[in-house]
Amino acid sequence: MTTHTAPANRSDVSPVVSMDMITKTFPGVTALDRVKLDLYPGQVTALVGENGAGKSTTVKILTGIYQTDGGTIRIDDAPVSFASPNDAAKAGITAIHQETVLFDELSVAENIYIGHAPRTRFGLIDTAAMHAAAAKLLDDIGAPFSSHTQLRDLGIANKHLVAIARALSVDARVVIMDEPTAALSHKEIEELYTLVETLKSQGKAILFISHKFDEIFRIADRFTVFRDGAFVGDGLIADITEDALVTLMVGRSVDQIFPDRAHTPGEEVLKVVGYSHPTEFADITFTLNRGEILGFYGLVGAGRSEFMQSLFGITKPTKGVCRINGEIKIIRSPADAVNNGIVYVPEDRGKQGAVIGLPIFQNITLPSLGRTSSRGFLKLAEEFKLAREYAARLDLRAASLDQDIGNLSGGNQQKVVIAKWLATQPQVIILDEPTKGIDIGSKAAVHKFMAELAAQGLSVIMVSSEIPEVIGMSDRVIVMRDGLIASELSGDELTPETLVRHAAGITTSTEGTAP
Amino acid sequence: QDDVRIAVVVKALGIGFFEAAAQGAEEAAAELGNVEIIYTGPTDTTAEGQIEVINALIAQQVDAIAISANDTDALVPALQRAMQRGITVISWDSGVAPEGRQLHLNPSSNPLIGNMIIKLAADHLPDGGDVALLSATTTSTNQNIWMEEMNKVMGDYPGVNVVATVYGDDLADKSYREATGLMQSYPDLDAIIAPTSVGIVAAAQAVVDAGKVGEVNVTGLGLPSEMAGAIESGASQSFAIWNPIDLGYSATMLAYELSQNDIEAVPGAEIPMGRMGTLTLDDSNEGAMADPFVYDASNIEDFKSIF
Amino acid sequence: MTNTTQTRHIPDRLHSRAARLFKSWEALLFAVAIAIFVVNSFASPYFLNAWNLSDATFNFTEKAMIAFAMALLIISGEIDLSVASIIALASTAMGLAVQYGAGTPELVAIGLTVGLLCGAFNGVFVTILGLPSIVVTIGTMSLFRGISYIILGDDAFRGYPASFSWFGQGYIYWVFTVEMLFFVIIAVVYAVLLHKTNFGRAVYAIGNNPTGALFSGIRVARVKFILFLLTGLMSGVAAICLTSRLGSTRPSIATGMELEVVTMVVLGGVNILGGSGTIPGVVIAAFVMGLVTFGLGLLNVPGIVMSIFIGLLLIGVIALPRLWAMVSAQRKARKIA
Amino acid sequence: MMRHIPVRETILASAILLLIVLIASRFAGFVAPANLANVFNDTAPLIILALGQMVVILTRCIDLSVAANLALTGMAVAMINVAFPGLPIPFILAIAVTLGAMMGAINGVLVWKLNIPPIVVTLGTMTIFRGIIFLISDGKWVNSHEMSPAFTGFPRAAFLGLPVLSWIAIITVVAFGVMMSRTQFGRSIFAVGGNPHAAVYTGINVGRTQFGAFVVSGALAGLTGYLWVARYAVAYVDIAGGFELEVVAACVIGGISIAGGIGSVGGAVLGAIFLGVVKNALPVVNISPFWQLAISGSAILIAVAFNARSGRTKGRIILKSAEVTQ
Ligand SMILES: Nc1ncnc2c1ncn2[C@@H]1O[C@H](COP(=O)(O)OP(=O)(O)OP(=O)(O)O)[C@@H](O)[C@H]1O
Ligand SMILES: Nc1ncnc2c1ncn2[C@@H]1O[C@H](COP(=O)(O)OP(=O)(O)OP(=O)(O)O)[C@@H](O)[C@H]1O
Ligand SMILES: [Mg+2]
Ligand SMILES: [Mg+2]
Repeated sequence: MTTHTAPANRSDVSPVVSMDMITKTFPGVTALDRVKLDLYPGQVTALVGENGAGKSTTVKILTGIYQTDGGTIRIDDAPVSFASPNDAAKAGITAIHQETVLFDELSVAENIYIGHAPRTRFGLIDTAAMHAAAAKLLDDIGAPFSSHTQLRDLGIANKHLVAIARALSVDARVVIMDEPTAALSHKEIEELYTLVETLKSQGKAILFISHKFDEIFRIADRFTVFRDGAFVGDGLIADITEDALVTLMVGRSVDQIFPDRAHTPGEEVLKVVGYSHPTEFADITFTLNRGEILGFYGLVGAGRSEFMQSLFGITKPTKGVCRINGEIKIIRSPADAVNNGIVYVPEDRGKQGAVIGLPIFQNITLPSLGRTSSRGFLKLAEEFKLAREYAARLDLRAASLDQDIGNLSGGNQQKVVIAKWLATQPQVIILDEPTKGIDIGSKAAVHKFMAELAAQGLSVIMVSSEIPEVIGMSDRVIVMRDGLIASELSGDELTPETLVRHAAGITTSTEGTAP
Repeated sequence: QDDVRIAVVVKALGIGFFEAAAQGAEEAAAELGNVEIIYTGPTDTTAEGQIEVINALIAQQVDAIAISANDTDALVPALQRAMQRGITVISWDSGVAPEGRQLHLNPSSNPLIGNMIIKLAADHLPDGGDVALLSATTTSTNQNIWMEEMNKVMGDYPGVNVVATVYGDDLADKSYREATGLMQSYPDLDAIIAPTSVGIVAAAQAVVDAGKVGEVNVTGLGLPSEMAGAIESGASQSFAIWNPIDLGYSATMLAYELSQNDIEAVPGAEIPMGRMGTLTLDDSNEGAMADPFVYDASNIEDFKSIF
Repeated sequence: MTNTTQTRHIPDRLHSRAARLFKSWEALLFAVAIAIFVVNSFASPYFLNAWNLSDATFNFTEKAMIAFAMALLIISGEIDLSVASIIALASTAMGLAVQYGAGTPELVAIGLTVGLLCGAFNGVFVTILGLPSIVVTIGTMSLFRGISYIILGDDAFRGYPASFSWFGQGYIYWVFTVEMLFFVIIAVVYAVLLHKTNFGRAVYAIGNNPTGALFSGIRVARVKFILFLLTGLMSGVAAICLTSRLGSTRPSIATGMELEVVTMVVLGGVNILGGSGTIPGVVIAAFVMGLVTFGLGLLNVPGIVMSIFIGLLLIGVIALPRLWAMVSAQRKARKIA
Repeated sequence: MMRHIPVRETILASAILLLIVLIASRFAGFVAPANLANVFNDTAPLIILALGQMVVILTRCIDLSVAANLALTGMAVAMINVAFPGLPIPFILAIAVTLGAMMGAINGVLVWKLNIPPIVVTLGTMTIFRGIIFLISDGKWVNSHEMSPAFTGFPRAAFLGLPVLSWIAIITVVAFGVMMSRTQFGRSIFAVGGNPHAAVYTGINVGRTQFGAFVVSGALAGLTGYLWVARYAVAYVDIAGGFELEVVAACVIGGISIAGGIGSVGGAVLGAIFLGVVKNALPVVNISPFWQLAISGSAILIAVAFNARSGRTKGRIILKSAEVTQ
């Protein structure tokens, strides 16, 4: 493991905020393991890492939403602890969170100022002053709407601008931006850059989180890299190349972890032609063969999950057909999809995957009840038999089969969800971010298992934002960007750099093939 | 020997009229010596509530049930079961269908009451005029009968027109609203007849609030204690009521006679009821206790502290 | 693939069935029921009498019939507040039919059909239009009873055929009433439906996580629609029994019963937010409520005072375990500190 | 800008106007200012309670105990008045508001600290409060002649042509207008109901806000309790029985989303007025009052279906081409 350490401070400024040995665990996951992070006045620090590396968790700790399990946070060298978001705000830390922390029923100005609105002499909210201040902020960031607009009337990009304005409404010393550009258009991104420059010139410390390397190299002064909840390095942007940063971020040696598999694609199982949706995706066309693992790569929000859910019958496509084994099938509901041998392991495990509250064995048999019962009457013995079989196949770790699935770790929950679908003996299994937020051990088990499934002739679609996983597991990869297929890659084209470039839409001259 | 237990079941607990009746029942019990009164009823005026109460009374094997019913028919099965278990059942004030009781004690005779309520209004309308009825619930047995009897004698009061009948459900707020609605819909209204003690008070209040004292006369059946204010303000010239104390007294006496003295309730029978004389049963085993009594400014002071 | 040499063995169950039963809500409730029974026997000499206990069952049998269907509906995360109004409408329809000379079989058919139709009406609003069931059924609660008022106004329907009285006043054998028989049959049917069938499993899955259930291939809307139908149907059955028992129909029939049904269900350990609960729990809750009202009734305690007990029971049985957990957690924290 | 006109409220207001015009066409007297003032006065308690309920519903709770709270407070102040006829009205008002707020606080604590679902809590307290009325009053009524003239006179005393009862409703509406739009608490209520998860991020305590909502609802129920008892000059166990559902209905018709976060003071007031107009109009236009229940039921269904349709959130847009056409 290469650990990059920062060279001795070139400037003699000391950090405003300094986090050290910060640890944070959730049931089943260690999100942060003794990480460190320093933020300097007048400088932009980029926090880099794969999905689930612990970046947003760090942000939530800094803003008082989560409390640490260990480690210290210092502001101007004095140790602090934040019991609530208000404490952090008082200490001068403000953030644009990755999730939208906004309220549809309030106006733009109120969203910006909720909790710290200017007051009149009588203690009432001074709406005039609030709107005036909000209008100025919106103007500063070039927002094309009025402070009186109801938030619900704004599109997702404009909502993001409101979140930015909210963060700037506090007179803060530290401004945190967690993927602020993810939903913004080119023009708005440029305006954001200008704003960052202004903040820098005011001497504010900025933490900037982004998956887009062009952006990082353009505005960041420093970087810190996390990998799987651990600190792997930091330093000055000027001292590092894009490639070196990617290596630092991705880190592990890919071949060691992912199982080797003999690649023997069979006949065509699934063919999707021209699947479209009014707002989410368009013209999705591809084929899937027996025993193949087809990767779907893209940046967060590229529309992969939307498409997969439409294939699974959750949303209806406006056009397009789907053939299974050559026959056209119309899938109106997940039940239809399951009957046709298509199953989907969703990305949002807690909400869509596991039925938390039901025991493990009932989760496993839920879609297979038709087989374990007779004339609609349950047969518990049969259910346990089926559950036992698949729990064993997936090497599930649990105290008992009638334990609530909610008490399992993320990785084991994921195994139950996969077991549930395998028990239906499907033809095509769609895995949406199958290893998102699960620990390394469970990850390896899931990967090994995917390879076994493909070897047995099951066709796998794997949606993943994790580059090593995509490269390590897929026979072919479809890259999506903004709801469209950007390219299809296989063999030697499958390198981290090409994937990142195609997904981000960067056309560079280093490679001859522009997407 | 154990006390004779007589259950006095009322439409709902807490209504002044029935509290007074309970007082009469206790008076009868004291007079008889070996009688225990169980005064009970639901807290809202529903048949279902009364059925639960009746079931509990059957279980306690009371000797007699004297009930003022919320529903003529719905109580019949429960009361029939009581009779099968050897309990004497009579109804009073508001009756039960004949198959559900041994006899029914009317506070007064229905024709007399029907005539009385319209007469009270007509007495103050020498030149005729428009009157409206504010009744209790649509299902109240006795209110419906009285209004029927009233309609039969309308010919005796030329010039007096009944323009509307509304229902206040024996709820103060609803009665108030209905009375207000009447005055709006019929600006020339001369009198509101409310043959229910809840409705008459609410109507009087509505008349006072609408500033129509002197224009609209509220009359009907009410309790002196509750109507004293209305007589004083002039919202009501006069109203009538029988004495609920006497009613409770008589009902208890009748129940005792039937259950202890082997008197049979058959048409034509004359059953003693203590100081109130005797009750003579008609073809449907009903009898009337006494004439209604009229209260006005001249005598209200004497009665308002009694009931 | 299957690593037969060393598969980790996961036991099916950690605790025996008896151990789980002992710690369950039903056991707690059963103890409460026994306690009330004992207290009642001492408090009133009339309590331990077969005929009296038989009469007392009328206090809960009709409500319980609906409560079983309502339990499934609440477990699935929905609620139906219109049940009492469905009774009113079904009873009115039967009363209307009597005026045109309908006999007992027709009356039963009409009662059940109206119940089903009302359930379907609720179901359409909730599952097809996707509206919150609490609001929809507050609306239909007024609408259904309102229709009864329009039809009946200040009138009452009576004159039900003599044979019709069998449902609410008949006895099967000795002190055992027809309603008790219905109660038992319906309890068994719903216990089997909820605990022993695929449908019941789907109900639990939907209640715990409707999205997860949908993503597991369960036809969520269809299941919910069926649950509304069942609740409507049971209201129809209760309408037949209650109408038969009263021998007449007025639009105010069964007023306020919906809240008693919901109370019974929640007291039976069904989570009002959906996902958990059992039919045996509701059965015991029905007895608890019946025993409390009957016992207090024997002491001539007014119904409204009884309802204080029910209200305290409702909040108490949920609050006490939570209070206990909070207190013990605090004590633990203090020990550590 | 079209956006600033609240669509829901405009439609509801038009529906009410249309209704009034229809009634006027059959009975001109209905639109006489005096009569309209009367209708408003009649609806005043519903308006006040609907505002309290609105606050609770906005925070994703429900308060089924309002009517019982009203009745218990009403009985309590009536009995206090009987015992101490000389007690000035401001005291009575203070007692009523405090008593009501205390009952609201009981609901609020059970929801906030013990995390019991609001519907269970208020279903329980509803029956308990009713029962307590019976216990304290022994089931007896307090009648008008037992109350002091000042006690019964207050809500009906006329001021600038309107009874005090109407004025209190108007003041409550204005106060709520200010509270909901101009105070931290008011805005927090929308935030908590609209997005509880995000509310935590902005430092708002969700449980405490819900507690506050219950206290407000309780205080208004207490206030209405006194007004009700004084206006109808009678107090007994069953007053305002079942009124909680009418209050919830007014909110639903007024477009307050039962899922929380969506609604307005104007909506709640209009919802209450709609029901008030219907209730007062039926006897006037000679439609049997038996139609009232069915009409308000249908109004609820239509309103909720309509609000759900208009409130459907726009989805996220990924496709660049789709974004352009939007
Ligand atoms: N209107 C919206 N506003 C914000 N986020 C949304 C909205 N609609 C959907 N999302 C979320 O954005 C995320 C990304 O969208 P989607 O899943 O379609 O794209 P993706 O390419 O699969 O991205 P991911 O890598 O997150 O899976 C999803 O988790 C989705 O739930
Ligand atoms: N509230 C929570 N409960 C349980 N696990 C959590 C919670 N929040 C975060 N995690 C887990 O902690 C880990 C770090 O998550 P975090 O959101 O910080 O990642 P990230 O670096 O921001 O990723 P991304 O780039 O996708 O935003 C993940 O494994 C995640 O699943
Ligand atoms: Mg993140
Ligand atoms: Mg996705």
